[in-house]
Amino acid sequence: MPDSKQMTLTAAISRFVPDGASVAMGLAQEILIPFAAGHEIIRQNKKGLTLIGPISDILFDQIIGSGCVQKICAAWIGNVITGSAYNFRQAVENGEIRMEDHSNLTLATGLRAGAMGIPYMPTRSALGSDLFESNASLKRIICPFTGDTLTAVAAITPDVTVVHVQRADIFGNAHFWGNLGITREACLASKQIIITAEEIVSPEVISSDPNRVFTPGFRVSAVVHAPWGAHPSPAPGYYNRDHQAFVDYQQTSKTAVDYACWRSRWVDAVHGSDDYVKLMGKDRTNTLALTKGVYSEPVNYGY
Amino acid sequence: MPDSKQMTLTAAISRFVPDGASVAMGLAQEILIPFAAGHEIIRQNKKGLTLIGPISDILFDQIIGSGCVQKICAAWIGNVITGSAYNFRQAVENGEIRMEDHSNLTLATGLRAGAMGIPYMPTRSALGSDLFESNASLKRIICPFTGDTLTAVAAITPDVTVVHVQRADIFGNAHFWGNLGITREACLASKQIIITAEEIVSPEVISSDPNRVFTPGFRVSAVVHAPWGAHPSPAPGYYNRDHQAFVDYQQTSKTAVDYACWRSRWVDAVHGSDDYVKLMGKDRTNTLALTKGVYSEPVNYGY
Amino acid sequence: MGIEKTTPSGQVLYTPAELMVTAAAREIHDGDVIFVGMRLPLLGFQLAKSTHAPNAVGVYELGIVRDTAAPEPILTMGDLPNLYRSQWLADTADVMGLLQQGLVDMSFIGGAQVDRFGNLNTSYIGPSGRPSTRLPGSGGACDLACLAKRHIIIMTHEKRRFVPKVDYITSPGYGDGPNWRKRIGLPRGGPARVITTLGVLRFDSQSREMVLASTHPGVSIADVLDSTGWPLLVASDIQETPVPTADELSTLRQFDPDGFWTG
Amino acid sequence: MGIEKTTPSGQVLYTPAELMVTAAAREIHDGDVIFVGMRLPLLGFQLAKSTHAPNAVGVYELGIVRDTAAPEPILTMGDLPNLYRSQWLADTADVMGLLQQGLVDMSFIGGAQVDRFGNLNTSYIGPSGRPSTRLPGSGGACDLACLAKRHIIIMTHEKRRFVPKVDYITSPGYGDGPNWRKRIGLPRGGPARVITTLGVLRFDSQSREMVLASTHPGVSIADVLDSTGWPLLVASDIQETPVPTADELSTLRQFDPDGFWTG
Repeated sequence: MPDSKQMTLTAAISRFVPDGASVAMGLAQEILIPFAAGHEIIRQNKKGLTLIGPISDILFDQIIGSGCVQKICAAWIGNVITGSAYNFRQAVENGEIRMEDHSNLTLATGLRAGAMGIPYMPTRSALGSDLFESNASLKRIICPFTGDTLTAVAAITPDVTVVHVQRADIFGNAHFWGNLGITREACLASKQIIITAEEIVSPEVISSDPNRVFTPGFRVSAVVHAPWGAHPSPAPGYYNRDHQAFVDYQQTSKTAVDYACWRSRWVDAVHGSDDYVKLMGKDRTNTLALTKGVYSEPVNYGY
Repeated sequence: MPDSKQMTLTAAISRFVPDGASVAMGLAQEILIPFAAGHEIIRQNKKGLTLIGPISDILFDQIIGSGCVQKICAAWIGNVITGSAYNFRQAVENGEIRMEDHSNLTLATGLRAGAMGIPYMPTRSALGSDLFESNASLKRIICPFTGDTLTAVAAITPDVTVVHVQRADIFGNAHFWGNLGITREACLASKQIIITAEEIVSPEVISSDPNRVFTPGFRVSAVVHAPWGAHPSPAPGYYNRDHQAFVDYQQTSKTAVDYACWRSRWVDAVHGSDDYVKLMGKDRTNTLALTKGVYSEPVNYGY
Repeated sequence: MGIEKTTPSGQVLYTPAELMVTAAAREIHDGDVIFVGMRLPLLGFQLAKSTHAPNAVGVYELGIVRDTAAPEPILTMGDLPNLYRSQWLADTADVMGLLQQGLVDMSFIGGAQVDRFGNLNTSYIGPSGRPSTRLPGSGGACDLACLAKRHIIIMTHEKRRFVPKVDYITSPGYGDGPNWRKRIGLPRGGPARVITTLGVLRFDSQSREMVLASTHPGVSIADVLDSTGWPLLVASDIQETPVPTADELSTLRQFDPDGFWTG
Repeated sequence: MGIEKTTPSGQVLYTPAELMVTAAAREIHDGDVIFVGMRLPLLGFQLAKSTHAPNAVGVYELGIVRDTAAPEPILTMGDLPNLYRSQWLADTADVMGLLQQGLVDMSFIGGAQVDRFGNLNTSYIGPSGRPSTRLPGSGGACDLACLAKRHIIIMTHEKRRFVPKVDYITSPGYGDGPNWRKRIGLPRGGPARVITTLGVLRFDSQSREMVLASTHPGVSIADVLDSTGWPLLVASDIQETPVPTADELSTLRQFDPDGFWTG
């Protein structure tokens, strides 16, 4: 029997997200964004991180606002339903963070190259764009078969990928459902993987459906029980998106003072998911609960 | 409401597998090999086909034996538990078919390039091998970032991919479980897709679990009800592998006369799955039935 | 200057955003495969599916394919009703593969700056090394502009946004004019329409330059020219943008009952 | 010439295949990630998992990762017991990605022809354009030989198979000797052992040439030299291959009760 990988969020972030690490997060784009893990990164005051992700939907803005970040490798950084994110804007405009500008496809291509263990992969995207100007990991190449001009995207291999999922066992085996985004690629390409999960379940639950496993458990470094760990983003099977929280964040992050106030309330004052759920309040958790269900038709893996 | 795509196996093969087509089959390697569809290709006496697949486990040998094939694009052609396949050997040795020799990874890489819509993809495999000698779709290239020598694999885009699955609806939406092999890539890379299925189910069964769908239904051309359509290969959830049938095939395909006899009994005399199941016999179908089951833990896709 | 959206008695008939969404939805043909972007396009697809294009298929960059409208209003493409009974939940790379192969008929993208050849900027105002304003970036927009068979731009029409030359090309249009896309290696596509708060523009098939094709009700040609940073070409057959029908409006309002996007 | 496998009274102690599978299993260290190939390696992995390497992880090219032995005997890696409660069912490209990244400690491959530098041929006897014999081909063998940290070759030991130079390199060994793998761009790896019906061979760390390291019980060095198509080097510390223990044999026979592979 292998050893348990379950630990506290504090231990997982402390051990597997050193200062200066490249960290991939928010890989399924708008769902299952690992906010709880991101907030722990802020509480631990990490420095010099490179954040990797397609669209960050306020998580990156929050981490940038606390001064943890030196570089962003992403396609879109903002607040999906309101637009720009202020900490990010200011940090770039002040020259405090470096950018590696991707599109969603070039980022997916770079992570897929990392996952496949090859140093680059071509795409037909980005040609004619100025992404080449603000991203040295893109180069124009010629196809050896067709002569076509293509964009080569250098492999991206994060030091650590943080994924929030619905359920995991203590050995790192986990189920993910919903749109996957670039979750699979980022995990496969990554040196370490931290899983935060709505529920910790028995290994038999996970092994009942190996097709729903998104990355092999033997490569996972840490498993953390983090209910509501994706809030305010949605968690399929658990809770809906909290639109109001995204709207509120935009209002409460316009200035450094606003942000400090937001951080004090939603990050610094929180120690563990119990605190967080209490802070959310019953009305809010009730509003976000699923009201209409549809369960997957079972399949048989017998012999 | 879209139109039904359900049709007979005869109609599907007649309409979507023209003479000279490139046909990808047997993509999950040892499971869910579309034998029923392959036998229909033989009955319709198709000519000049290119067969694409990783390891064919006797299906390709059967189609080659009937003179339908002009070219093979594969990594391994034989009988997994017995070794060489005689029709294939003789056809290559007599110069009757052309080879494009792949490894499993170069084939997966070529189909993944096709699926991604790019003209090639690199791999670190095959360097130093003689695959380059018998496969013009492999070229040595230099990585524009690292300077490493790599193998470029040209994209593979089959005219048609034939997949046997567990369950499908009449609109082309289908569930596949078990190891995937290169099924997803081949379907995405292919111009047409024929699905043969153990069961035709209501659309609600499939849409209850969109993560188990392996290729989007809007791209599927034909859906065929074909129970036992993967026999003698195994179908997860339905039946085990019929090892004896593979052993028997080796014995009954050593000469042209042996093969003609096998074909007459197992292909020409069969018109539809009822005939086939009768030919298998109750003892055999009972022996292959699943005796130990484990059902996937459900997941909720509600809101 | 403004769009006529009230009756003489002051009752709201439609909002500018509703007019824009409706114009966008009408660009979707039945059976089209549409790559659906953030914000207004979410509604445009829902509207088209529910009216004239019931067989359109929606592809979403986060790894969703849908052939039905979402059963409840959604504000983002990742809202759970948009996953419910979808046709396929998959990897971003899988759906981007459909796009890159050329299987996507049309896409919609927004922009902060656009130039006369339809090049879009959503990244930097000023030099990218030290910008005066940092915008959110490409998301999937660059990919859609490069790889869809055609794409439609949806924008607020202001002089500071309609500029002679964008500071940074996030999403390529026709570059510097004829043959540019082919020359730099793009396999297909280009912008087909620009739907703005003032009118609808298309691109000349020869010069690839933007041409004003229709103005919204209550907007004059002069209004549009004043809001454009270069001498804008005007179509000889310029028309008024058709207004939403009552049916379109009532359908649209089911998908955005609180007017979050269209209020 | 033959392996001693019977007692004086004629009772079978172990078969040649059982000795080979046991020798292969013993190369697996606890915690190793093993890329498991067709046939004998299937059994070698099951045996190692059930004896000295309970934490070994098995990766199978058709898209399976297992951290437990299959609950029933299997003849092919796609047999349903090998899917049952596996750790991961995925794409071939996903598991090949683990291999290509360098995360696989060891793999096993078979061959029809091998040369002194461990290059393997499973494709063509004679020229590939018009071969005298066509063999099944690479399968995943070329990938495993190129990309695992080390690989082990399992073969029948015959002069026609152990040739000075293979007709076709399906799966690269050390090419023409020192530094060849690095020179042609392979990122790592190379054959570590050749387990044959007569003995076990390793490769000299300098010259990369095959060296006879042990002979199976009842096999003489001369037997091996006679069955090898070049002047084979013999280790100064040559030993007898350790025989399977009773525990190994009884475990192994649970996984191949009918002796399909090991009879």
